[in-house]
Amino acid sequence: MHNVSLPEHLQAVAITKRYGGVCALNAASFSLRAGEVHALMGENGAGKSTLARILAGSTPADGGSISLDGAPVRIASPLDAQRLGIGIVYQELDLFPHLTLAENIVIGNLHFPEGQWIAPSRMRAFCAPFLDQVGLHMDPFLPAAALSIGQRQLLVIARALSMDARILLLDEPTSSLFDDAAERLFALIATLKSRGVSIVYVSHKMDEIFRICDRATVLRDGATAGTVEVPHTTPAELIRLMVGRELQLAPRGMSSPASRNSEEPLLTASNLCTAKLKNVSFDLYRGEVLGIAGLVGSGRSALGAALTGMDRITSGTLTHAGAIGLLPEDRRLQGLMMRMSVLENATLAVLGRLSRFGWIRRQEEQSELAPVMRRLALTCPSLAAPVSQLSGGNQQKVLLARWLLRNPAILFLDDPTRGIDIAAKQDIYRLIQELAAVGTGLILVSSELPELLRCCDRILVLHEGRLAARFAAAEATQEKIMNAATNVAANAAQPC
Amino acid sequence: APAGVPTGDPPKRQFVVAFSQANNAEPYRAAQNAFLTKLLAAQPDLKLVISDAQQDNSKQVAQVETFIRQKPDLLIVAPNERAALTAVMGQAMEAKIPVICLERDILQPNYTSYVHSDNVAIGRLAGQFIVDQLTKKYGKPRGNVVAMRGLLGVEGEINRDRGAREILDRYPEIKIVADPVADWIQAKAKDRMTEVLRAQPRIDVVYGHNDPMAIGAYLAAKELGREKEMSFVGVDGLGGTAGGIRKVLDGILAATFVYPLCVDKAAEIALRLLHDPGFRPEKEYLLQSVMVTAANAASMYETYSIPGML
Amino acid sequence: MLMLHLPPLKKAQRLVALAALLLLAVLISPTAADGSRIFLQAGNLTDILRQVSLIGIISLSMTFVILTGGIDLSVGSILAFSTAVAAMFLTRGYTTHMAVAIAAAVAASTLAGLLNGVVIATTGIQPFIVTLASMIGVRGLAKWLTSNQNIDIGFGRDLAAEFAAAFREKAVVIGAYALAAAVSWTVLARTVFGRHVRAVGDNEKAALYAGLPIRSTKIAAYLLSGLFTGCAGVLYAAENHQGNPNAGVAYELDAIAAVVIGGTRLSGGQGSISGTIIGTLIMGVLTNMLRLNNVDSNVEMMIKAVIIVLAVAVQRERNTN
Amino acid sequence: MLMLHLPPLKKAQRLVALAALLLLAVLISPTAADGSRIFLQAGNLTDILRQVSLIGIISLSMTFVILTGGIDLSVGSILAFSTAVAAMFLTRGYTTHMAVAIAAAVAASTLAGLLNGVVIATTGIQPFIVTLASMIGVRGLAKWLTSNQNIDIGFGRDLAAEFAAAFREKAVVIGAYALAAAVSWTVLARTVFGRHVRAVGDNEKAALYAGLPIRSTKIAAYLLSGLFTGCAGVLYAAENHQGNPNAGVAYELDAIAAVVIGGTRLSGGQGSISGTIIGTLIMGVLTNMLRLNNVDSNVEMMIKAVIIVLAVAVQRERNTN
Ligand SMILES: Nc1ncnc2c1ncn2[C@@H]1O[C@H](COP(=O)(O)OP(=O)(O)OP(=O)(O)O)[C@@H](O)[C@H]1O
Ligand SMILES: Nc1ncnc2c1ncn2[C@@H]1O[C@H](COP(=O)(O)OP(=O)(O)OP(=O)(O)O)[C@@H](O)[C@H]1O
Ligand SMILES: [Mg+2]
Ligand SMILES: [Mg+2]
Repeated sequence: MHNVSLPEHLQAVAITKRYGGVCALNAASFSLRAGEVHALMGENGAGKSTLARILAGSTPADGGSISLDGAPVRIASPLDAQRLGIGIVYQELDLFPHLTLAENIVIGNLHFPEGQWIAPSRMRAFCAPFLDQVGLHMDPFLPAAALSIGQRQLLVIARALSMDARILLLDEPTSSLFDDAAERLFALIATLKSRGVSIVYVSHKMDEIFRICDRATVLRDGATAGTVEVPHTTPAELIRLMVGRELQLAPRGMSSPASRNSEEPLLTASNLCTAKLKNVSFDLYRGEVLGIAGLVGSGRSALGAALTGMDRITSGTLTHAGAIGLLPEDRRLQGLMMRMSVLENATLAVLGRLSRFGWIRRQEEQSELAPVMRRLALTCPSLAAPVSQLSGGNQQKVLLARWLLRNPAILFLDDPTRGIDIAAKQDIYRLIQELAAVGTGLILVSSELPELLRCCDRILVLHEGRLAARFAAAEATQEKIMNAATNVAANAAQPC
Repeated sequence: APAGVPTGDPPKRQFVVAFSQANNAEPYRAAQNAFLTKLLAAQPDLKLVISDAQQDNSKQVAQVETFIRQKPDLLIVAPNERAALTAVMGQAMEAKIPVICLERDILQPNYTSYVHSDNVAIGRLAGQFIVDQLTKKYGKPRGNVVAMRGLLGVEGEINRDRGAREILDRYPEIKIVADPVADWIQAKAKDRMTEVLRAQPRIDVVYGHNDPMAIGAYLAAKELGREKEMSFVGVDGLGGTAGGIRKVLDGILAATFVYPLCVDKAAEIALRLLHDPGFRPEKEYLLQSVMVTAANAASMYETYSIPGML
Repeated sequence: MLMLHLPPLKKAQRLVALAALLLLAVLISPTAADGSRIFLQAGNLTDILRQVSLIGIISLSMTFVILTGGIDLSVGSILAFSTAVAAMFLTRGYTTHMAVAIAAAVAASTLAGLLNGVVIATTGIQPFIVTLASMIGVRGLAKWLTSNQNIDIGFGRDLAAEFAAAFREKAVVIGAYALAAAVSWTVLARTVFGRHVRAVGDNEKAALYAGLPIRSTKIAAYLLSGLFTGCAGVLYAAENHQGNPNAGVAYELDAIAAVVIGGTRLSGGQGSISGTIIGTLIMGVLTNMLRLNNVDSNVEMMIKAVIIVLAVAVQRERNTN
Repeated sequence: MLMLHLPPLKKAQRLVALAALLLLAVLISPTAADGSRIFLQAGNLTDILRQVSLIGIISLSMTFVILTGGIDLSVGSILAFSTAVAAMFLTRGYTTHMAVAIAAAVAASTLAGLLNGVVIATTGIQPFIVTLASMIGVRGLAKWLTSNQNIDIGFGRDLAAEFAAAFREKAVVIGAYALAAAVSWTVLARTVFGRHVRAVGDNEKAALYAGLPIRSTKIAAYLLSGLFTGCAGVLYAAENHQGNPNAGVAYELDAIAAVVIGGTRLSGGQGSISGTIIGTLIMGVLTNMLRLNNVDSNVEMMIKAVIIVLAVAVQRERNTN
């Protein structure tokens, strides 16, 4: 596939953006051809989202120029971008929780011309096909707050589709999507591409890049490290461009399940029911990594909420030996105190131990954190920097540090690698292994099947709040898990 | 007849007197309420209900409206502001409820009787007292006066100020060197007086438009050790330990001027109206102020202190 | 259709709080000479409506302001300003048409609201501070303008008196409130502006990303607050027969209370006009009930405190299930 | 060391606002007979400190409340309640030790704060509503307790007079403020509680996931508010020689203004004690400056409005860069 002859559709040259002392983009350049899917890659904090936001008109650039089909354009606001045919799915999933799904789609949407008056029936008619395309089969007049994070991701994709863009910027659109929803998106992308829509695809998921992208541009420290034709490159090459060195992918290590049968389980759930779960039963043993798979909204997060007492258990029993820690799936909303420092965020859950009569022992606070930071390879300008200034990967590590300091017997990790770059992912995988090795019981929720297969000893599959299947790591395959998650097996079992 | 049921007389009628008070936060108003309660408690056939408008015209109009729904036998109104209450007091009259208006003239004579005092006259009395004080001090009317003003725009503030200035303006050597606004409030008067004391090296008299402000000014002067340099004059002359008369007795105020509570007269009219169908009260009763100085403070304290009050 | 984002149950709970209070008011109402319950007399019920109308109108526009994530502390002062301007025009021969006086008062108030909005939208200073400043400043302006005096409106046959006679009518006042409520409901529920108001308060960053006119939406909300408060000021002037630069002290608290009791989130994005109306009525019925029973004013305050908390608790209790 | 989350520049900007105001105050200060600037007299400077001390103390604890994402509208009423209780104990022979009277007043106020906190933390009703209710209710209680009367503290040799003489001393009042400021700073900066306060206000959901004691943190913040306000009430009683159930009206606005002018976010999570102190001083210097120059009280209000906005704008201007 040599597309060299194709004209450059969109060209951004020498884009620069500073945030205070941080240089988010440093003369980065990027070009997009008509009808291609172009991956934008780079480590956390490389500047991908910043570039996407500048192209979408929601962040003003400090310098550089953008041209469309050879003519220079000024994109000073999101509406300018819309008029130029540029649509975007933001990484942060910023939507309006108290507006309805339909309102979230039509608000500020130039392709849904409204006068001053609202017409609900027209809104419904306009939104229905897009909600259908992304597979969000819900009442369009439900508030967005009722959606799980994965469903929110589908909603913002539906909004972007409704804008009928010639250029679509997708900033980690599958970070919380499970395989079937992701598949649906890939199909959508193929359709759009065939219609001549150009797509910028930001992702940390290497397999996706190789499946759907034509070219890839890699950003490193705010500058363009290179653009490659995807069919002519390898993951290793891309990683080298991203991190500037070869990255040793850690091999999978298994805990030894041999001793398990002789041992008491760390945690036993039998017939657990909550508002969102039905009759879930399982055991967790010392040193085990238990994976949880399931579609968007299948109740994976609900399981964490049940185990940690956030949701009321309506029937069934839960016994566990030792404290349960929960790393929440949404680090911005449920995890971090954005205005507080790295240090303060990390030690928040263990202040009891780091204080005497209510006084914080600041020396010990720092000295306890230091080894954990090294273990996590957490980098930050200073311990006193507010976490809002950190990249996504490092923010996640701060949260992990909070739980490592706490050192619970059982740790529930809800999608810990969401939106995290390859290097950081490796750090987290390594950490999971280390924790398991010292006997911590781990429950790992992930939207990426390869990740589950790589890290877990056993995998449970949830479907609509029920346990649909359980596999030992050795016998699990992506296909088997997908079948269970989509309930194909159950349907097949029904005599017709 | 069964035992316990009085024979002969029909059961005695129970009268309800409603009192719409502008607010119960000022000591003067609180004293009015307490005094009226005391006076009417002596009447077994009479029930007094009091509402508190918290210095808000709309609240007071609403409260009078609610009273009209209840059809009391008599309504006493101490209007927060005159124009605001005029119409609703007219409604009460139309509903055949006798209305006694206290202290503030309203725009139309929508009352059965109007009981009041005269703030301009009080201001003049205070002004004359100040002139006499200064003359005694310097041999002729000269000196520096500080006027501590209440909430601007309120009738009492305007007229107590006007009356005093009428007198003081006749003497070119008497200067009003500062007239800060303390909104009737003692704590504010103390702060405002502190600033005046910083700026004014010599002050002879402080004229507070009410006693609490005069006392606040005294506290400020005392803090700077200058309370002996000047004398303090107030208005209101309430009885009780917290009142101005007591402060004259204690030698803190040189004088205070009794602003009559008016409720004693109102109670007198009310009782006669209720008990004597033939009684036609005067349309207006003007009550005189009394000057309280060290000379008569002890006896005035007896007269104006309401038993059971502080 | 409207307020689709509010689960229908919530509205019902709000009505439950009001209904419970009404029931209590009926039960404990004193009786008139003819044995009827005074609370239920048509005259008393319309009294309540008239008495809440001014705060009611202000709390309608306050709902918009709070929905954008703001607050307007200056309404009491703006009301006073409006009464003063209206009375000055009416009594000082500036005009011979009462419409001109009304327009002047409303325009002046709207301008004050506009100023609030422009400062908030362009400087990004917290609305609490900006409107606190204008609460102080506009009060000073009103008092300075009138030299601290009330401007009385007489009962004669002049322009001012005719104005007062026309606009203090119960039907006119209640009608004005009803009209303002209908307009507010429609604007919030049915117009794109209303949606923008809710969106800006819900998630300002998302509003920025969606290219919504954040500034003009905010400015319009404060302008509306000035406009409605100006109208309330005109009614106040008629009802109280005066322009009063000291009027409306602490009205902002009453208006905000009605909004919040009505279920609107103080941090913005979630709320409804119907809730605010119910909140306003709860406060009005409560006051009337306690006054009708001649509760001692200090005890009244204590009871009020408890009932306010209970009324809001009733709404929440079932929510959380 | 402390307030690591605030960029150091911000603090400097706050000081710039105060410094600019001080400079202005010096420049326009009237001169005394000896040609010295009255504003700069030691007496005047300490006057300012004494005058801001009460609101200053209240705004310190208000900072904690606002940091948790709450607000306390009841402080004015609680102050009045405290003055009333103190004066009752002092003048009615309940005790012969002034410490008992002080303890009673402070305990009563703390209890009121505790009640606020418990209702807010357990029912989840918005703090604005709960403390608005207790603003009304506690005022009613204080007035009911004293039958609306001021309780006078004389100048004799009795217990009450001795109390007033001791606690109205400028040095004592300013000292109390300084002590409260030091305690507040330390608690917010150095203790687990202080950190929890900021964490809860920053992200309550995250605090829940991190297993922080959200309820007890909130309760403690309102309790602290009651405690500090109670102490301010004791000082008020001494300074004004009276227990006054009508004291402290609108103090909540002054206290909140000081906090917000000091750079604390009204929605919680970000702010500092040093900022609040500067905010308090800005308001105090501003008032003193205008009063010393005998500015007409209405014009004073207008100027104040403008300067408040400017003082906050100075802090923001450089922020956004
Ligand atoms: N609003 C902002 N304020 C301050 N700094 C910012 C802001 N947005 C981004 N940055 C900084 O700019 C740099 C680039 O961030 P950006 O979000 O573009 O990275 P990214 O490549 O999208 O990372 P990720 O993979 O984590 O999404 C980072 O150092 C980030 O901390
Ligand atoms: N705040 C909410 N209000 C109402 N329903 C919700 C809410 N959050 C989740 N749900 C619903 O509860 C069910 C389980 O959600 P849960 O978050 O556990 O799913 P999940 O498997 O973790 O999905 P995701 O991948 O999207 O995080 C879903 O049907 C979802 O729609
Ligand atoms: Mg990004
Ligand atoms: Mg989930």
